[in-house]
Amino acid sequence: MDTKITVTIDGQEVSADPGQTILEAARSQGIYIPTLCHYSKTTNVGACRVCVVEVENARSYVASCCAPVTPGMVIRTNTPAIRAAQKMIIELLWSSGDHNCLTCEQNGACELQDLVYWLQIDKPRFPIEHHGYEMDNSNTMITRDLNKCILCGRCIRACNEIQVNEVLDFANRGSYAKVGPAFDADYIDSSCVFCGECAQVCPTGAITFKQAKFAGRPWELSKTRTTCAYCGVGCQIDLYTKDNKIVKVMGNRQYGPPNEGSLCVKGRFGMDFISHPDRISKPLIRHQKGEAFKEAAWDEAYAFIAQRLAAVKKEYGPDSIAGLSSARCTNEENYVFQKFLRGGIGTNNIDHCARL
Amino acid sequence: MIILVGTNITEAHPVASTFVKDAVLAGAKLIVIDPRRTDMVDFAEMHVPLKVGSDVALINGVMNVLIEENLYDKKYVDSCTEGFEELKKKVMEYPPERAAEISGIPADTIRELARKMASVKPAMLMYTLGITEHICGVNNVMSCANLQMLLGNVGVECGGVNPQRGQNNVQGACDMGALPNVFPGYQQVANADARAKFAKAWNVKSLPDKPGMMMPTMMKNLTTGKVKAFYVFGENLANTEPDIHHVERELQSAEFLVCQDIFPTETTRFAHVILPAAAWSENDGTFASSERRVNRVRAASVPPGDARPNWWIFKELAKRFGHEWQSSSAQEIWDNEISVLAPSMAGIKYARLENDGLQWPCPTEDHPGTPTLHKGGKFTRGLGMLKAIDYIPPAEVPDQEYPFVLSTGRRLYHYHTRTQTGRSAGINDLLGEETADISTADAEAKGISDGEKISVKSRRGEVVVKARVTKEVPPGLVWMAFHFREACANWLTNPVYDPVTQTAEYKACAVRIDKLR
Amino acid sequence: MTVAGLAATFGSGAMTNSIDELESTDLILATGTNTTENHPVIGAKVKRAVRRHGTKLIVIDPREIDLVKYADIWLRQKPGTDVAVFNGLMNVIIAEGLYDKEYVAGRTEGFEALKAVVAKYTPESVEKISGVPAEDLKKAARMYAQAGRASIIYAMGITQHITGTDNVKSTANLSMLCGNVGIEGGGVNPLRGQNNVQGACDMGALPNVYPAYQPVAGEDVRKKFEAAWKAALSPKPGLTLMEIMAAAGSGKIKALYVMGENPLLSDPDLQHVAKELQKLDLMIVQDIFLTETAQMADVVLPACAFAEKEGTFTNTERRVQRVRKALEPPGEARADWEIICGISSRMGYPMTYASAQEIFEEIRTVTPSYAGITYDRLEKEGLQWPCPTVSHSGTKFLHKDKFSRGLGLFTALEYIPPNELPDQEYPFLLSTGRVLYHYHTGTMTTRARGPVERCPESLVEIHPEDAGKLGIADGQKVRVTSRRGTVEVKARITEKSAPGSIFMNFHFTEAPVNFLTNPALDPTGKIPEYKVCAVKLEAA
Amino acid sequence: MSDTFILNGKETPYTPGQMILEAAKVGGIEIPTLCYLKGSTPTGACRICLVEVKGARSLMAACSTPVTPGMEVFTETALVHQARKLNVELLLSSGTHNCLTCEANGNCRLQDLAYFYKITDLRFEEKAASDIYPKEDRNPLIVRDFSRCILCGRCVQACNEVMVNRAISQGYRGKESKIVTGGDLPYHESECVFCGQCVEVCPVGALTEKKAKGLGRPWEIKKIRTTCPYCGVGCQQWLHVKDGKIVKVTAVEDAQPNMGRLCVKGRFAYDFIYSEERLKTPLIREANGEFREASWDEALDLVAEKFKEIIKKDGPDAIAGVSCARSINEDSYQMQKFFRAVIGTNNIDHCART
Repeated sequence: MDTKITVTIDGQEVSADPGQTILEAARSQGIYIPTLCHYSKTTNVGACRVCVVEVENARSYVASCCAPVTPGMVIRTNTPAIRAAQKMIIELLWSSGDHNCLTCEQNGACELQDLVYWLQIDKPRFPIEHHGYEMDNSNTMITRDLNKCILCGRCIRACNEIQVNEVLDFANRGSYAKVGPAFDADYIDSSCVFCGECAQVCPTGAITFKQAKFAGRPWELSKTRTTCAYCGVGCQIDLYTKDNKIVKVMGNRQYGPPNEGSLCVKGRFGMDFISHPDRISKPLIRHQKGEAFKEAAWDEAYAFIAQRLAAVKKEYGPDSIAGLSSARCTNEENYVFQKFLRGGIGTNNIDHCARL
Repeated sequence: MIILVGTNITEAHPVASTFVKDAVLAGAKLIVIDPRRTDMVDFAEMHVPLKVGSDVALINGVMNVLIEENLYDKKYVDSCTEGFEELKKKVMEYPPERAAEISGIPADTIRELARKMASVKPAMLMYTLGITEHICGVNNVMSCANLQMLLGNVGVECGGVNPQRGQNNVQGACDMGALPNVFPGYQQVANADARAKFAKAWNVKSLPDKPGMMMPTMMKNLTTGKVKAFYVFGENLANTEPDIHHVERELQSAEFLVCQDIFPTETTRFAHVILPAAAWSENDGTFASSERRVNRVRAASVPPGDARPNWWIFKELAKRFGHEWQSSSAQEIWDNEISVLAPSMAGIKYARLENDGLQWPCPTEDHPGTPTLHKGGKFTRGLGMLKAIDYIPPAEVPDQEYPFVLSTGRRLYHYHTRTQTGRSAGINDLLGEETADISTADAEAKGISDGEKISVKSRRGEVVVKARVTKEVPPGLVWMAFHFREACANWLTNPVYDPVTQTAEYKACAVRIDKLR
Repeated sequence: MTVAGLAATFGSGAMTNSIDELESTDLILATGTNTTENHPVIGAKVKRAVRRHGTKLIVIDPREIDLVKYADIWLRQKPGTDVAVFNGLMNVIIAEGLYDKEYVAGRTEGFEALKAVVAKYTPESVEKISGVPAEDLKKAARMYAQAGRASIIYAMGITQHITGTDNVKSTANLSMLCGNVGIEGGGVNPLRGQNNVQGACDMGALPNVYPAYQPVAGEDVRKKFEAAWKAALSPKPGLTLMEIMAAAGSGKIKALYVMGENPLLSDPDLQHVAKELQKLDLMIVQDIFLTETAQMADVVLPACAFAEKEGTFTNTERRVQRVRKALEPPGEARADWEIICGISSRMGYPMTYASAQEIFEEIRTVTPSYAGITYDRLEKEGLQWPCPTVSHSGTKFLHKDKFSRGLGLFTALEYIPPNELPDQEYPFLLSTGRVLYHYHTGTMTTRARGPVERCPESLVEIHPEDAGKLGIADGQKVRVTSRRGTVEVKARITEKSAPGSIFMNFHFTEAPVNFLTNPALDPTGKIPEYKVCAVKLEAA
Repeated sequence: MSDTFILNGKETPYTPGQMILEAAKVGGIEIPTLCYLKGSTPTGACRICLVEVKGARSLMAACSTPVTPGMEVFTETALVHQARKLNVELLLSSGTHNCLTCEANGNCRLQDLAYFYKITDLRFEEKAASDIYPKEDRNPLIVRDFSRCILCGRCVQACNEVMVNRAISQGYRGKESKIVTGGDLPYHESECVFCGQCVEVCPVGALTEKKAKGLGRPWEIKKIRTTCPYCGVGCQQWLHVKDGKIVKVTAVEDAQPNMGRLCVKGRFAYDFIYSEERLKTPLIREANGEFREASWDEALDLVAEKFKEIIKKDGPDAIAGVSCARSINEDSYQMQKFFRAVIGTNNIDHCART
């Protein structure tokens, strides 16, 4: 069993696990170190260098996401020099592309913007590079605007290390570097399966949810955590809604199991059905076989059913009635339904599609 | 029409002033009666710069004209008031010429003023401490009331006599019975029924029937030994009360002084125990504004350290006397006690205060509250009482040794003794120190230039303060505020009081000013 | 099927272990599960385990699914030969002495009988039945037995056979043989197809059990529920879904109440089902859309979708999780529980719950495995049953130290071929299942822009060899016919399925594959054999 | 009744003299605007509220066009949409409107409109930095960033028509246009009394609160309604709170008594509560005259004991108390109850007189 080691962070003695990074050790103490490329459960790559800290006796600043703590290490996270370095890094990232939030869907949920605000940067010192990349608007789900990409590589690691779909990678080098599927294809022409993980992890507006565009700014949305309605994994999802419509769906990363923040294409992009015009919104009754449905009030429908079921039960006995419950309804509903058939009707003819 | 008397509204109640200014822009007429040329004069049709403390004489003069020239609202006076004959008799002793002599306002101007006032209806009269902070404060208030009743302006929308309260919850403190003679809702302690009701509600055998001391009496009695223990909750008496040297001696002589506050103040220096309280934004509760509106106050942050809500402190203290008080939140105190015990607030419950608050009287839970009191000339006491009032000069008037009148008040950027505004970033940058405002004429005569440090001295003390040479003050007047400790006007002010309310005469005392060597 | 198979073997029918454990176990055996398409988030975990943790992966599947890319060994058996394959694996393990003798001796019973039967299934004989090369089988057997902790995951590829229950029991046999049940990272793990299959079973939406699998035939159990529900209860187990359909056809069932299911697209031999349903006096359907089934109903009641109501789902790893209301329902739609209560009350059996939470509180009192779960406790993460008390932290994996039924039961099983195999007239073997972009009968996903963009219509997967023989080009319409019906659908030429086998999904009402499927049932689990039937194929 | 007009095809009542914008609002149609300020003279400056009026030769500004009987108004036609979008785009080119460094990000009407009209690129070139007046932030409270100013004039209206402080006005002409104080002086050298109403009404990031800078974006903030702790007017305020800290105070719009207005103290003098000088623990004076920290129990026990002693020796009237005219009603109530019911004296008063 490894024993704890002691390091000093911002003058505070901190006990850390060997092998822990400086970033982890600091965060466990509630010390804030900004990050951009870091994404938990993926490899630390030290790409953005926003997480730099001073380590006594080190020759240069250290990227805290990659550097493990060593016994007796003396670390400073908040010196003026570190802040100046972070400002420089953020200003460089800012100038590396088109980061005007006015026309960015990610405005209000952008980690680059957060850091510009946090560091109180007024204007970038460097000229803005205009790449002129074309937008990938090829599909209805994910929009890519590489002009807003800061090459942090999170999408790549999400695709390869979290979802293991192995679609995204870096291409080219230096200032021509960009991320994308093989052969720089559009998403729709690639092996992408549209889990949307890349858009969920993107810290800027480079990869965004297309259907959420112009559907509401982050601060106008309400968030409700719920359980996905598709397969039996029970992914924890956050529904972002506005004006009684779902704007986007994100995996809930706050709590671990079962999905630890990941989703699949159905959970992510398969929620349109809820506000589909085909939804039934009123009870429908067919008074005679062969007739068309007529809209009815609830009371009428209840009365119709109760009277008809009672008649069947009276004439043929309770076992002439059967109920199919639903593997998509909640536990409470399944419970109530079987209780109704067993307690209310008096039959055990209750089953559901468990076998499908 | 709006009549402002003794109120520098743009500085003391800036938001209220915007509504007055809006009204003027929309065509309302404005009359400003104030010794100083306040900002509102810019908007006024008429400015009446009366001598400090001559309000009764001036108003009597105006009423003389109104009656003489038959300009008053006879119908209203007949049907809604009593005491007109006595009033008339008294007012007849103040022909404009006499009033002019006392107030320094020419007789013709007084006539013009009276005619103007009578020409527009309704007219709203607003006053603040310029009226009340005199030994004749009550008389001043009653004079204002006389005037408005005579003009038929009481009990109508956009009329009335409207004091603006100086502190945010003066109204509420009064409503709550933080007064020596009344229980919450102005129920007299001398009234046996009221006492019985409260004794039952508070679960005690009896309650004292004798009205208690007012604050100046309390303080005086600290030195006589009649008051041994003094409990000061949230007030900085060592800065706010006149004649600080004397006040400090009084506080010093308290056998046991308890202070409950959010900051150490000049007063807490004398305490034996200091209890740290939660501040405004750390409390849930209610304020009552000048217009009797009960508004919600909500907690937005947590108190520092061990500081606690004031109501909790009192509850805990009561427990040590064997009293177990039930209510354990401001809401419970209000909903279960105050609104149950004070009939005028019976209809006010927290649930109803979510939005714009409610104005008492609000006797039942379906009552919408009362924006205008005395509506239709119906006074709380039945008929409005017109009172004959005589002019009394201020207790201390200029003489050879102290040839200037000192008047005091507040400035826009600060509040009271600056415990709050002095600790808010940026506000001090806007106004960082006290000044003595003097007229250009006096400055010239004394060879004082703007910004120069001068000495201001009264029979009670002396302060060294920057001179601010301004057209706002008339010759012979020195004007100061009490926001800053060092140059606080209260080192100089005169501890004499209105006999009824024991309000001190902050607005008038005699001083001299001298250039420093 | 799962409940029948695992309950008989272990005493409890559910995923024995947790999803989370897959990522760090030593070996995963995936059989009859196209995980990356049907449970993509679990699929990612399997891939992550392989790529990032060095976990070994054995895939046993007739189709060349995505996971094959990640597998150390792929055993491509003929559809429906699973029992033989598993017997073959066990044959090797026992013959080579690789099984966990201590575990078998201490925690199981029935080993000798098993040993006797599997002895017949030598790798060579299994190769003949299943087409799996004997050498590969041996390699896989050794790899599984020597892996340390090994987890088996399976889905409908195992259960949707007339031998579904046997298949499930076979996986259990193998797992127990190597001491993998009751340890972290091991177990037999059915991946449930629908979001709340587990919960519906747990809640007693099954004809033979009350909530928490308490048998309706049990006298004490029935008394308990009669007291709790204040009603007289029938001691006779009811009919299963397919039996209900048949009984409707024979006139024994007069009224059918369907809550949120669409049997008219999901059940096998649909045309027959439709005829059966037609005979009902009364059919009530409660759903969010006017499904194929709803269109046949006498009364249709509009229900809330999951995002419009409060409640709980129980996922495949027995985790009870909250469902929360994020939206207002359209029009007058109501939550299903509310509708049921409304009708029940009108039938003289009042149910007056004010909220889903109130129902859950009642559930706790009659469902021992849920007794310790409360809505408050579910605020953050869900809880995995059994959770008998409010201080219990839930159960990550089952059967630790002891099986629910005491000893684990080995079942000696013989291979039985599928009910209908290709012949001259119907020379192709049809297997059915799902695709990544859709769900079940498509009511939800065919109304979502993204999934429809990716997969707008049904496809039949045909091997290039067969396509060549029949002269069918990619994208061409083909006619698929079985003894029960015909559908037309576009061809997708792919090597995913073996020559002679074709694959279709059941998501699209336009190409209802269940016109073709065989309603032959597993005798215990009553699950139809969706995975194997005989069809013929021609260009349309 | 005769006073109706046709709004998007629906007969809608109005009051004579009402502008289209106001009448439409009453009729349930919200017409977007940047410059309109309720209660002041409409200026028609921003041209966002354009509507189509049947028979009119061009689109009309709804804020300054009075309704006439039977007038037919369309607020959502393609033409209207197009014109409004164009005007938003033109406004976007009036300065530098990158929200990345704007304190108003998330609370900006121009940004709202750009989003609503789905503007994805800037069609017109932004004003050159050299043509923009330098930022003014030398005063302690208000930052004036002219690169964000769209010259809508709401601040001028608020200053002159609402607060009537008459400190600012529209100055210069054409390209040189600027909102100026008298003599174009910085705020703190001008007539400005720092009521901050100009900041309150600024629809963009041209006028922002210096003290709030960097303390939290609108979406990180919770708004809590309360009553101002200063004079007796009882202004209704929103406390903008992030992580339990007040970062800014604004007025509650349309609420009695202040109807969306505040003064310098109400708006800017809230941070005293965070002063380090706050009393944080009970203090008891030692024999040597110095205070020492004490627990609540100790302090309250001491007070109770001393009071009991005095009551016993000198009677309850030897104790007097002054309540606080700034604290909440419930506190004053508790105190007078304590004095009357527990101590047994009516010696309870407060500073009502100052």
